[in-house]
Amino acid sequence: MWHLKMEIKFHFCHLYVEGDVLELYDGALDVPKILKEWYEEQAQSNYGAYIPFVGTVRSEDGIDGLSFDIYEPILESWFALWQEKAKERGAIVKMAHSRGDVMLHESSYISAVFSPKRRVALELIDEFVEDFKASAPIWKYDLINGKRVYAKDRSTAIKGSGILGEKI
Amino acid sequence: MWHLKMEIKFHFCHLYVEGDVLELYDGALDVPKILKEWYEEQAQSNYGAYIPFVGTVRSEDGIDGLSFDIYEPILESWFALWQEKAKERGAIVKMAHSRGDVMLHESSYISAVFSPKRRVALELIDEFVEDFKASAPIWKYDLINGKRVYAKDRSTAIKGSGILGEKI
Amino acid sequence: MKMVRVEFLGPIQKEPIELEIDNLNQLAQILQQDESLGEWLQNSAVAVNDTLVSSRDVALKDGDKISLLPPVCGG
Amino acid sequence: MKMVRVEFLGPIQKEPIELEIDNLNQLAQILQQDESLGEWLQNSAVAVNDTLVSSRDVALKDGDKISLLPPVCGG
Repeated sequence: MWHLKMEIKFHFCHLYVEGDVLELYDGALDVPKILKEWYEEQAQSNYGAYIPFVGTVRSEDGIDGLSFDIYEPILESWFALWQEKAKERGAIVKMAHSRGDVMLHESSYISAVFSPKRRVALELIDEFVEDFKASAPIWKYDLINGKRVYAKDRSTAIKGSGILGEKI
Repeated sequence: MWHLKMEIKFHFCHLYVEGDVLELYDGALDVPKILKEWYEEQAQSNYGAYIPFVGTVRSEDGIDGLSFDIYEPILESWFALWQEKAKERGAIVKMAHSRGDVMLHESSYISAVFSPKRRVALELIDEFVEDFKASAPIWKYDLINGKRVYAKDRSTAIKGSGILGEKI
Repeated sequence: MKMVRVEFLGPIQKEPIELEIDNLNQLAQILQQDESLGEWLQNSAVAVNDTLVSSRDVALKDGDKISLLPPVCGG
Repeated sequence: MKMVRVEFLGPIQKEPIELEIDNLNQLAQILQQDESLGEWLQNSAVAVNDTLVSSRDVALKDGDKISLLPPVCGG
């Protein structure tokens, strides 16, 4: 019996649920294009507020850029929960993130909220971005002299971490 | 002696202070274009977070659209104060707004913050948008059957209003 | 007495007026007799030469511009 | 005993392993003997079949996938 191992890589994936969308790209994001596509997708949806949050790689500590690993199955279920939370408040969420290397002054991350109401949108984008930072299964590495160095000091243990480390 | 009264209307005006910008347009905003221009203007400024807030005209109460009057001298001084507040926190603010008529599902308003840090950006966009709503000298009218009806119930008296109404 | 110009902004449908007054107390007295202003005096902010003022305790100069700003709603 | 697969995500530089165990207590015992894991056991979250779990009180089935998720930093 033969074992055929196949790996298929998509340039990017779309996960659609009623306008909610999670997009993963190899390398830097085309920010103007994504902001425009999302705006136009919702043009007739009667949302009064659209707030994107764009994250861009800053030059600091002599890095050449950042690099990202993503664990997609759990990112998708995390995002699906946020779709539900947003829906309960009449809103939708969208997200785009880079895989692999993103150089200085390029962007690796966009989260966005569309909502009928201003207050909901302003509160939701804050909660969505903060929970993304604390929970989304994405690992960041500094690119320094061609090496990939785990950004340990800026990383956050996911809530509930450590259960395998507790002594028996 | 002759009195020559001239009125010059600009299609839009730019008020630049170190990347801060206030743009006023006749009619609806070209949102993708503005978001792209602002993003590209700051591409090399080493800001890690860019948060635009986009306001779009919602279909409700049978309106055909909205219309806006702006008193520019005080809008400019209000905006200049926000430039200072942003600068103290290492950030910059930008704003675009429509004059005149903006129809359903078109956008009339964008405020944006650029900041090195995520928390500053999330807090500043909230404060900037809320203070805009409470203080910016802009008057909104519903467009209903070709008429312009002041949106009195949704309007907010500017802080300190009423001093001419107090009895002597 | 100083010659000042009073402007009514936004939805206050009233043409600008020129007045000879010394201070905002006099302006309040004059405008409170104008029934066409209705509740605008109660809910409008006041700017002198495009700076908002928070009391009537302001001395006026010749050529000053006074603006009434009714309730706002940008966005 | 159930055959399960354990995967180490992100910066944990360790190949997946296959183990015969019944529960997460047994997994903890085995992994705590692996010095190459260092502090990863203390700061990693655990998912069973891509669902995060908050205690070791989880029964395992044949073919289950267990993932260790070290501290994250997206954006």
